[in-house]
Amino acid sequence: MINDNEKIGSVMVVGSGIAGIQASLDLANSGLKVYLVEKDISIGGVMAQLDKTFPTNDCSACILSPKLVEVGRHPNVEILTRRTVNAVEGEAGRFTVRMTRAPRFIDLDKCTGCGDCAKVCPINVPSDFNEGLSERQATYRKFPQAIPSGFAIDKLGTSPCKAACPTHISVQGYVALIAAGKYKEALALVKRDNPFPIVCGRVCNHPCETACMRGKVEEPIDIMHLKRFVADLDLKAETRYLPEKKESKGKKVAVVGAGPAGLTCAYYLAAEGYDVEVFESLPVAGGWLAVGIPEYRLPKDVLRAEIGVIEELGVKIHLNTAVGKDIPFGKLQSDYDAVFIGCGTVNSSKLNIPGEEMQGVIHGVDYLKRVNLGEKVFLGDKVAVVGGGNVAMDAVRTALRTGSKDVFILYRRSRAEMPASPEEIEEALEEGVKMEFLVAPKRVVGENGKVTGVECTRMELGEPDASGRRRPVEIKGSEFIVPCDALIPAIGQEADLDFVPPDSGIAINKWKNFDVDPVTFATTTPGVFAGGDVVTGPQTVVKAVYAGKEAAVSIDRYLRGEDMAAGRAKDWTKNLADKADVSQVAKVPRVKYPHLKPEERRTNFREVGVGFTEEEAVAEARRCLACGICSECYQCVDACIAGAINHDDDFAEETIEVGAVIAAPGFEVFDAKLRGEYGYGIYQNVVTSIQFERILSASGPYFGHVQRISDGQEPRKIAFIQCVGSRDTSCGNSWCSSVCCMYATKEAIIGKEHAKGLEPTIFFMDIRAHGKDFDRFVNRAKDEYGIRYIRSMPSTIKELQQSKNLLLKYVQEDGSLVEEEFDMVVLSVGLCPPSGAAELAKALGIELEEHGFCKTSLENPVETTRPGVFVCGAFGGPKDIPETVMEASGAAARASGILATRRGTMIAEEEIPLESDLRGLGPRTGVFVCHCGINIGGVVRVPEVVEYCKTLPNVVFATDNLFTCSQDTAVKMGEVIKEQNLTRVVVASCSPRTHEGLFQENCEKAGLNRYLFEMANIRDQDSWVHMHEPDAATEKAKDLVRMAIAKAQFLKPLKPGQLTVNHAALIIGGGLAGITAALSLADQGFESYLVEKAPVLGGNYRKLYYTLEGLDTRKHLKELLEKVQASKLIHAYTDATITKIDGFIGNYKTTVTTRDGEEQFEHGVVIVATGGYELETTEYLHGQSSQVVTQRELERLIAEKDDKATKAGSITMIQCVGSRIPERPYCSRYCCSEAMKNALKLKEMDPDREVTVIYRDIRTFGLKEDYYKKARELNVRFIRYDEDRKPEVVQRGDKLSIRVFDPIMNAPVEFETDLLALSVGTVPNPENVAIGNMLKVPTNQDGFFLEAHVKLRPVDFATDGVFMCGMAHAPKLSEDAVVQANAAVSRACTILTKDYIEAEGRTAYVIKERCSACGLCEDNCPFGAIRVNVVEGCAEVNAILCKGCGVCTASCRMNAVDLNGFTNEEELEQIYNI
Amino acid sequence: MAENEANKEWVPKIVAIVCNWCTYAGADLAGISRIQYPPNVRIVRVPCTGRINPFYVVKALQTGADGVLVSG
Amino acid sequence: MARRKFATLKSFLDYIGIEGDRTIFTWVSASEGERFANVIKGVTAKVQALGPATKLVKEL
Amino acid sequence: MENIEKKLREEAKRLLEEKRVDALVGFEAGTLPLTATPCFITSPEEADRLVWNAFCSQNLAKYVHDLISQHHNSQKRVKPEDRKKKVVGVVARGCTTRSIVLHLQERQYGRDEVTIIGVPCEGYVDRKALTAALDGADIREGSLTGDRLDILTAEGKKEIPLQDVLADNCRTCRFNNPIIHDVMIGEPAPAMPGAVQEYAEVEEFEKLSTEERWRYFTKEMSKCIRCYACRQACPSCYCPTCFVEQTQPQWVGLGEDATDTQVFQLMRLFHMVGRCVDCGSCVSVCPMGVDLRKFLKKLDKDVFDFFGNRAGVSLDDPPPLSTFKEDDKEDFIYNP
Repeated sequence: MINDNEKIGSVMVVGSGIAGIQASLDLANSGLKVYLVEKDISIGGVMAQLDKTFPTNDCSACILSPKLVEVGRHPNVEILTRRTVNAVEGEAGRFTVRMTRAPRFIDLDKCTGCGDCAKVCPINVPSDFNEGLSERQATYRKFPQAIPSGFAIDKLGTSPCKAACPTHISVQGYVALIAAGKYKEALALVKRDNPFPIVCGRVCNHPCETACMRGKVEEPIDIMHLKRFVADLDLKAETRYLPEKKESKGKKVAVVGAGPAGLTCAYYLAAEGYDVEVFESLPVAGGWLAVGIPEYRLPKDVLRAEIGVIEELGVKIHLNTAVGKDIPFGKLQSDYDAVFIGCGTVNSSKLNIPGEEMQGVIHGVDYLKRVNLGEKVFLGDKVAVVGGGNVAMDAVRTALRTGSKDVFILYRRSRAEMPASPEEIEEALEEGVKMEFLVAPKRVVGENGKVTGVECTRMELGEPDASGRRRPVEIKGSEFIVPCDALIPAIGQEADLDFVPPDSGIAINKWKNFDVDPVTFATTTPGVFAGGDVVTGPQTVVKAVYAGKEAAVSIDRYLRGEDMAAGRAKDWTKNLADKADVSQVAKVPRVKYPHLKPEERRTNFREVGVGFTEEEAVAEARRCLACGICSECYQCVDACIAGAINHDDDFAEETIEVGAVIAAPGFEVFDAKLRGEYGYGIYQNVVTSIQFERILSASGPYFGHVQRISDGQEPRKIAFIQCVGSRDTSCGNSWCSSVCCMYATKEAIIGKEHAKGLEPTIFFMDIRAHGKDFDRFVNRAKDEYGIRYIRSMPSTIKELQQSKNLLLKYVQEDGSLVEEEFDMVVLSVGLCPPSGAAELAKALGIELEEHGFCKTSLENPVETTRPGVFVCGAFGGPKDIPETVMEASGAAARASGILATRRGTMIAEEEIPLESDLRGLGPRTGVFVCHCGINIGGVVRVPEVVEYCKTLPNVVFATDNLFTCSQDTAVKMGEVIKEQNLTRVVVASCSPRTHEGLFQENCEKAGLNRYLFEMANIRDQDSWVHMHEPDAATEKAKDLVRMAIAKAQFLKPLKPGQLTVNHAALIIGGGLAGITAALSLADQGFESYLVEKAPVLGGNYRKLYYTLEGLDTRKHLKELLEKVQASKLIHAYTDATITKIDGFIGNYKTTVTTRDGEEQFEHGVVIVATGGYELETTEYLHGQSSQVVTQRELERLIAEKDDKATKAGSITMIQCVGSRIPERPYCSRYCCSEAMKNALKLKEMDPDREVTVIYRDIRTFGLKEDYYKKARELNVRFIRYDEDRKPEVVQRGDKLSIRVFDPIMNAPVEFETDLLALSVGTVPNPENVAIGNMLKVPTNQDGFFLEAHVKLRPVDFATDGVFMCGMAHAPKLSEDAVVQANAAVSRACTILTKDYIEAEGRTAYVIKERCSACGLCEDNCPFGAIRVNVVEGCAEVNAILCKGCGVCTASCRMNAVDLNGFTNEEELEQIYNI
Repeated sequence: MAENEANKEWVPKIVAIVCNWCTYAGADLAGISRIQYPPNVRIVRVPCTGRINPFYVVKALQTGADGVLVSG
Repeated sequence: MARRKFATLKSFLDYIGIEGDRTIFTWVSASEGERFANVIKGVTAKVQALGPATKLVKEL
Repeated sequence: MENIEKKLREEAKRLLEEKRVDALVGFEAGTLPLTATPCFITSPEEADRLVWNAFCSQNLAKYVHDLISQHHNSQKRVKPEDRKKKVVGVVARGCTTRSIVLHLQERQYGRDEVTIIGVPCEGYVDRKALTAALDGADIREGSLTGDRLDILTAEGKKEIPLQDVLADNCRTCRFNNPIIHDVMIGEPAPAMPGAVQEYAEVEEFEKLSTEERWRYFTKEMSKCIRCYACRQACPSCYCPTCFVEQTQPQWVGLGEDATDTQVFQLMRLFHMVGRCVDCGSCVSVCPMGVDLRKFLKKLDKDVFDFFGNRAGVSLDDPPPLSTFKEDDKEDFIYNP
């Protein structure tokens, strides 16, 4: 153990569902720094997805949201999203945590959460939040109330198409934009990286399509022609797209060669603001595009139009100007600030065979150039073209079009090796071109110097060469002659570099190409750059474009004097989004690209490809699989006025130091597809319970309308199938998921409330309603809502073809088989260990139990196998929300117990300046009206509102801001407050629910009391909801601001009251819960007074010997008591009664009477741990027959090896004795586990003895289910009974005779037993009501204490400063009591760790002279915060307890109570100003 | 302009007095979800439905509101 | 309590002759954006049908 | 009746003699014929002044509240341990005890601060009705015999059946015997026959059209001269500062604007939700004869219909606006 002063006063909480949130809040509120680590983009977990919560049917979002906001704004909590923990090193008190941050791509500091990015995002993906029932964008927020409220972008990596494209255009991006009908945007996106979409939309070799993942399904997307589609639209548009041109930089760049490389370089430099001149030796611009590619592939006018755009951008092209001849290269170097050479490869490679000089041999390049420049060239009827590349194809097809009849290709390899693009080969074949493969020319044959044929030799394929293609090897003696009139060798080109003087210093390599830097394209001479074919040898257009573009970046940097290479080298083969399994993707055939028919085209130069229609283009674009998720279309970048988007965001490694770790990663929902017989994923109307939860949600995919997936119709009959993926060894999940019975009941009830005609049926094995008030809920479902429960598991589901209804087959309890039709089926899927549990456990250094949940300690379920690392929530086993919340607080208590001495060391208190003196100033109001980018300003005429404000009374200043929430506006606001001497600030922007606190802080920092601030919500409640009514929205904005200003004049500076806190606690009850609480408090360094009315501590725990899981409870209790004894901080009183409790939070005074007399002590909080009692019963001969004992007595008999137990040949247990009956309609939760525990012990002693359990439902929830399973395996007999058919017990001599109706036999059974154990439930402590009265806290209808909120505040009372734990709350197991006691301590610590408690500022106050002390306020106040002072004859507010709800104010006829911040005067003034 | 106004359908002026935690949040959510509704309602926010003095309704009517909505 | 107060108020206002549709009471939860919009639409339509308020209105 | 009066005086004398009350509020004969006025007695000798008859109209709970409040206020400046308790005795019929119950519920004074001498009641004479029955003639002499009033005016003698001039609230009174008492004088009175039709008038009014109801309301309110006599008489109106007189904010305009009067009355009436015991005090003191009961009775009816509650009829019932039930009326909630 390390020293206290080496410990770190911070805790890392991993996972941010309700468990993580609660733990964080408790820790942060008791002075520790918290890192809340989440792998997803926002916090909230599964609870955020739920519609309502059982058993109160509170709206889940409503109760969760305030917690989200609190944790989001908490100064001591740092939320770290998209983090994965890799390792935790060190020991309890001081850990080093290493983690990885995944990119979010949106800067949370800048994002305002406006959602403009999502609006323009063209990518739709299934919404994980809505469980795939609706779609969301790639740019998204999980749900509107999410915290952090900023958006994120989902990327799986670079889409293969983008990576494969040499220019790295966001291919997926423009395809998506086309699918979304955003053609202009698509074109602009292309032009970011390639200024030749018209060209590349026609003649590209499109490596993108080769990489396209669609190709693995059937055929790749026709990307090239989609590009042509948008390029052609632009071509035909009235105004062509031009990029934004930056201001002139006053520098000149020369470009040699007007081919794709040169023009690209020119284009991007011109856009950057450079003066660019291009020198071209040919009479046309375009280089190879103009003189190489035939008209029928790339029409000249189209090319001219593309180049025209470049000229329009300001690029000057000098044609017929050969560098080296017409202008010396040196002059370029001297006259221009930089030079780019992109002159291509203009010389043909020679065949180097005899006869090549003969007439009729014309090299491909020269041939195409001549034809393209308009010369009529006829080569004769029979033309042979040598080569397999695109030039060969172009030559051969041009020959056809210039009148030759019989044209063919001679290629030395096979078709598979041909480098020409497949469609060109295909088109050539269509046009009647013949192809000879595996032939190589040896000699040109001719007469009179004129070609008559070519002698060839046959080849065969040998070993692969450097290019990976198999090398052709000559077959000796296979020569033959091919007759022809002309021979066109088209086997390659070379560069002409003669224009570069040798003294230029530009290095030229052995292939006669320029040597350039592969990243910057800089030559060895500063200021001279080169790219394209002249560097690479003959290559594709798109590579040339890439070179030109990259060189432009380098030239720009060079001219600015920046490092040219910095940050540019990128490995595009890394992080590819090509791992997806596409085997399940439905096939959609590629849209056929329309061509002219061969007979229409083969003899002319009309363009072969016709181009997609809009319909075809969209259909083709929709085939895209969106491999990368985000398409990097950059629409969001343009849309985000705040500039928050960063597509270059990347993974990062981080290290933090913490004193303790809490693991709260939650659970994973069972994958229902694993239970194939239910047809999930195949039958549309079979959904999971979590999907149904979203269906029910008002903010879900169907806005709360219950409907079927197949047809959107409201279902009538709906079946819930329980235990899907729970209690099911067939899929390895033997555990019970604990929550499904309840949530199914809830979903059935809510479903029925949403759709009145709904007839829900729940198919189940046992109803497990083992929580507080759960049985009541189920009873209501049955009795009030008529929900049908059938004890059976359907064996199969079949879908009926027409109706898509579902036919369920199931066996009733009596064995009869039933088939029943349902409209919809909901699978109640279970809770599984979270995905990545194993990795997390490894990183945290903790162990998992056999099912993959976290292994926890028997004494305290929040402890893991590693000291200092704690667990809470479903990671430790399936559980519901209240238990999760209790564990979260319990874990927080354990963590803060270690770090108690280091509280406050890691948190920084912010200095708040003194408030300015406002006396005599009156209301001087400053108004700030927010544009919120275009969110408000796009609808409401903000300047008009500002002008209007200036006309209103008390307004001395009004202005508008782009983003009022931004940091710079905060600074400005502070300055204005001081300069203008403002005494009131009004902000008209978004919702005060999210932003009031922020603006109030701004005021506070400027010395203005934070309560002199008011907001008008002109976004969420105006511009966003009246988007098409700018006039009305503007008027409304004026009204709302006027109302706010009117209210503001009455605002008063408020000073929240402070109250000192006594740091001790009173614990009422010295059972397990009370003892645990006292010890836990002592860990935290706080004193406690433990008051027990019995003569000894221990309570019910004294009666136990062991737990189901095997803990020796006697030993455990002994240890605990020794610790209590040893602790100086615990003052235990036994045989003691509390006679009086005075005071309230922070300041209590309690009187205790013991044998030694009366004693008084002071304390700051109260923990109620009054426990419960075993029910006393006379049922089933208890008290009459010595053979009838309670389960607890049986435990004693077993543990003490009493003959009664050891000698009994047969033992019977009856469950639910006195429980779940009308007068006690609750379950005692532990009895089934206790029965299992004793049954197993009995069987362990003697496997042959007869053990029978007569039960109503077996409720061995969670991981306890394994023990039930084991009991069945050991032949413990289980007989079920109904409430109205209880077993009968009769004494027959020395035996007991038991008669019970067995529903499986469908007949009564009767048997004899030696010993009968009754599982009697728990009854509340009868003193609860009296103690409740002393503390002014309520008990529920069963007599247990009533918590502040059954879901999220299970150990708190509505009255601050009072907490509960153990069976005072409800019947529970010992380990639950331990957790809850720690939880109560954690909650108490949020008060005890403070020296002062701050009241809310907006609390009620009494105007004494108006008060008649009628007490209506006191009756109405839900917090006990206002009381009539009888002596004074008027009411008094306890500002510490007051929550500012104002119920007292509205109930007071005398208007003697008013509410600060919402006074009658302020509210009426708003009404007067509507 | 005047003619236009005369032709315009009469739009009622409605005061909505709403609870901060429920309806006000619901109204924010309508905004976040961009659900459109008529622009004639002016919301007065109170911390809780219990805060609403019944006389506010009467005073709103006296002030000239054509309708008053109280929503918790 | 609030519910009781408003139940009585609405009934009483109606009794003295102020049309019931002028004072409307409802619930909208934090997750019911759609419902809020529908309430506003519904209330507007109801009040629109009644025409401008004249009763109890103070002329200024 | 004489018998009751006799017993009443004996009881009053005894209470004063035994110092079980410090002061006693009752009725004495008025200076005019057929009248009675409230009186305060503090010595046993004064007990013989007390009367109990059909002319005792006011709700004496108002005086009880005033006396005890004054005393409480006077004690505020005294140290708590030196404060003195004062017990006020009151002669109380059904409605008076209902007001006392209400005061007790509203913690205006302790049960030990008031001693209730319960008396049975069969209704009191509505002065306005009597005047009307006599066509406005001044009463020179008069006596009540059984159910008959014998009256001598300038016009001559006239016999009027008591039934004809009983106050409206008395005719339909459901609680004409004390709800609580310390001493009960005489036998409980028989139930009032009109009680079963308590809400008949309200029901009739409800049947009118909205516009007819509004016309009636405005007509009645237009009579009001804002003299606040109703408020002064009402035992439930005990606010230290009435909202009408409050500033910051000012709730109601003080001028002669008709809507301000309507709003004033509306607000005062609404303060009576679950608190009007239908004693008729406000009606009997109103100089302009505003039909306040038409509206008060509606509130009474609604509270009973909606929450099953009647003002001041049980010490155990919590005030209806301080509590709620799960199954409270919900049909007024709008659902789009």
